[in-house]
Amino acid sequence: MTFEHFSIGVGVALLLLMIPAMCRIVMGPTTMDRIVGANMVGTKTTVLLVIIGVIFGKVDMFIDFALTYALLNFTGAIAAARYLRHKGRRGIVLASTSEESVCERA
Amino acid sequence: MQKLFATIAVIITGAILLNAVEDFPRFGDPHSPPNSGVSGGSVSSSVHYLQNTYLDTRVPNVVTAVLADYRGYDTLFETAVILTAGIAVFAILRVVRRKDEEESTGSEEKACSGEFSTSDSDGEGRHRVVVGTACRVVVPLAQLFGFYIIAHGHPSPGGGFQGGVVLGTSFILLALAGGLGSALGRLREDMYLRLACLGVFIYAGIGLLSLFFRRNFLDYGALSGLLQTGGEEMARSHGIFGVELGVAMTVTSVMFALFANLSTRGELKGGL
Amino acid sequence: MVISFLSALLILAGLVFFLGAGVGILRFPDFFSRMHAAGKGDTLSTLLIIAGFALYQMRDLGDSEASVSAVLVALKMLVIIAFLYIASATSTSALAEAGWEDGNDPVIAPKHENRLAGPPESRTAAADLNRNSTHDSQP
Amino acid sequence: MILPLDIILLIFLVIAAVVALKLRDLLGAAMVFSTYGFLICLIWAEMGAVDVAFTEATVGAGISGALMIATIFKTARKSSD
Repeated sequence: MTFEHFSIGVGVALLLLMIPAMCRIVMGPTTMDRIVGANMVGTKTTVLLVIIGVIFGKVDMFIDFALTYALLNFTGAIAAARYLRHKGRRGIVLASTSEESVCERA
Repeated sequence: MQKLFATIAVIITGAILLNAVEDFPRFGDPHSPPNSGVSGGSVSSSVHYLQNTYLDTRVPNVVTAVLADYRGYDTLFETAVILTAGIAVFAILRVVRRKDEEESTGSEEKACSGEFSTSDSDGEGRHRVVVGTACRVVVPLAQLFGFYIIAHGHPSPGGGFQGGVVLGTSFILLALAGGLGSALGRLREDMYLRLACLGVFIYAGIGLLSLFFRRNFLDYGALSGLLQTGGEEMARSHGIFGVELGVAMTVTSVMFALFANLSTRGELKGGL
Repeated sequence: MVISFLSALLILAGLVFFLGAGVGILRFPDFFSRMHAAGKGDTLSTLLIIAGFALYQMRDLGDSEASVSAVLVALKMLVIIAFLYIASATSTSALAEAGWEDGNDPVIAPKHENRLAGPPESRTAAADLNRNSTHDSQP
Repeated sequence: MILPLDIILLIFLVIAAVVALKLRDLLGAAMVFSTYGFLICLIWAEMGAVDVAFTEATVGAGISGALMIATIFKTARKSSD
């Protein structure tokens, strides 16, 4: 058994272990549970890209966009957090709500 | 009722598309269009490009060479499409206020000073400490990596579009962490509009330059005398790099313009 | 051979931690504890798996030709780990805060009060009141 | 092309697509759609289309989620149909 076969096994195992995260995405009682599951899948995508690079024997090619994923992966999570900070149901009063009213008026 | 009709239409379309799968060429079919040769030649086109790309352009990554050189027209107008999308969003959404109205809401102006601060006019600075600190580490490295992707498009995957998207995302991260004003202080509105147009101008300008040397439009080999490269192949390589720079400029500024206009509905104040 | 064995061991340890994260995200009762399990197990398992592959890249350092590229790839993998540590922790923090804003309440054992939401009588009004102002109104 | 990875990834892809379509909450739908982006990037990578996978990685990880959430921020969070 070579290391490539082992890598394929690791990739399949990672994908199978992603099933709980996919379950959270499908069932998840609240939206936030879905976001947590999506975040988990995103982190594991980085690892899977490295693994696919090892399987193809061209890690130096695949490492670049694993690095891109690692750098940019949290943009979506931060955007969701910023959204809920402005429009969350707890209704924290912000200075920007006055801007909202300006927006509606204009 | 509406949904029922939509479902039926989708099922029929899917059935027709699945039926058309039969007409595809098989894998490795010698008579399929990609394998049947360049302009009646005997070598199949994919093999032709794989064999000749390095000899013609000195670019190891075939995809970059095909996109920016063999298919240069296509990429030029793709860049123009991106610019058009940015201009369309700008034209639909952007709201420009008169001066007197501007003064009534002028308290926001201090956020646009370009300082990367974790406490801006929203008065929620303490909530931004974690995200702001992380972005202070990540954003410069993301921009450096974006330039690496643009410059490294020749030997490895990457190039103008991908690097431009990474650069644009770094500005979006800046806007998410420190408020839109902090990002607009770094890349002002007139700046990004000029950059977007300049990118397409650089691309088309390189093409026009080769027209001046009595060659075809976008035939970078004509620039060998201008660039003092010695051979037409290296001139093509440098031409591809210049074109990638233009694409990256347009994509960076259009991506940031889309985010800035969409998240504030054209006000460029407050926002996400 | 020893290095391959060690890297396989690291990767399998990473898979075990990821299994823990998966069980946690599936079985914990409320959003905040799921977030906890997902964030921690995910980050550590990513560290272990990528460290295992980075170790595997260093297996034949003897060849002068291959070793430069191998060391470069291993260094890039270490950079990936560093960025994941920044990005994953930041997104976990931001998402936990966002989950609170979205109205998720932690599951509290009976006879204990939810200190995050304030005393019970003000919790019903918390939906439309500023959290800071409710805090100030309790002398 | 790696067959076992291919099959599992395609199943996950269908699940993510259906969930992103079915969700009423547009914020959650945007995040699930970013999962769809991750999975399709993985599929392209394991089919060997490296440049396409790179484009999808940059666009899917960075831009598309942020743009969709920015759009939801200025419209409504709940979908009407």
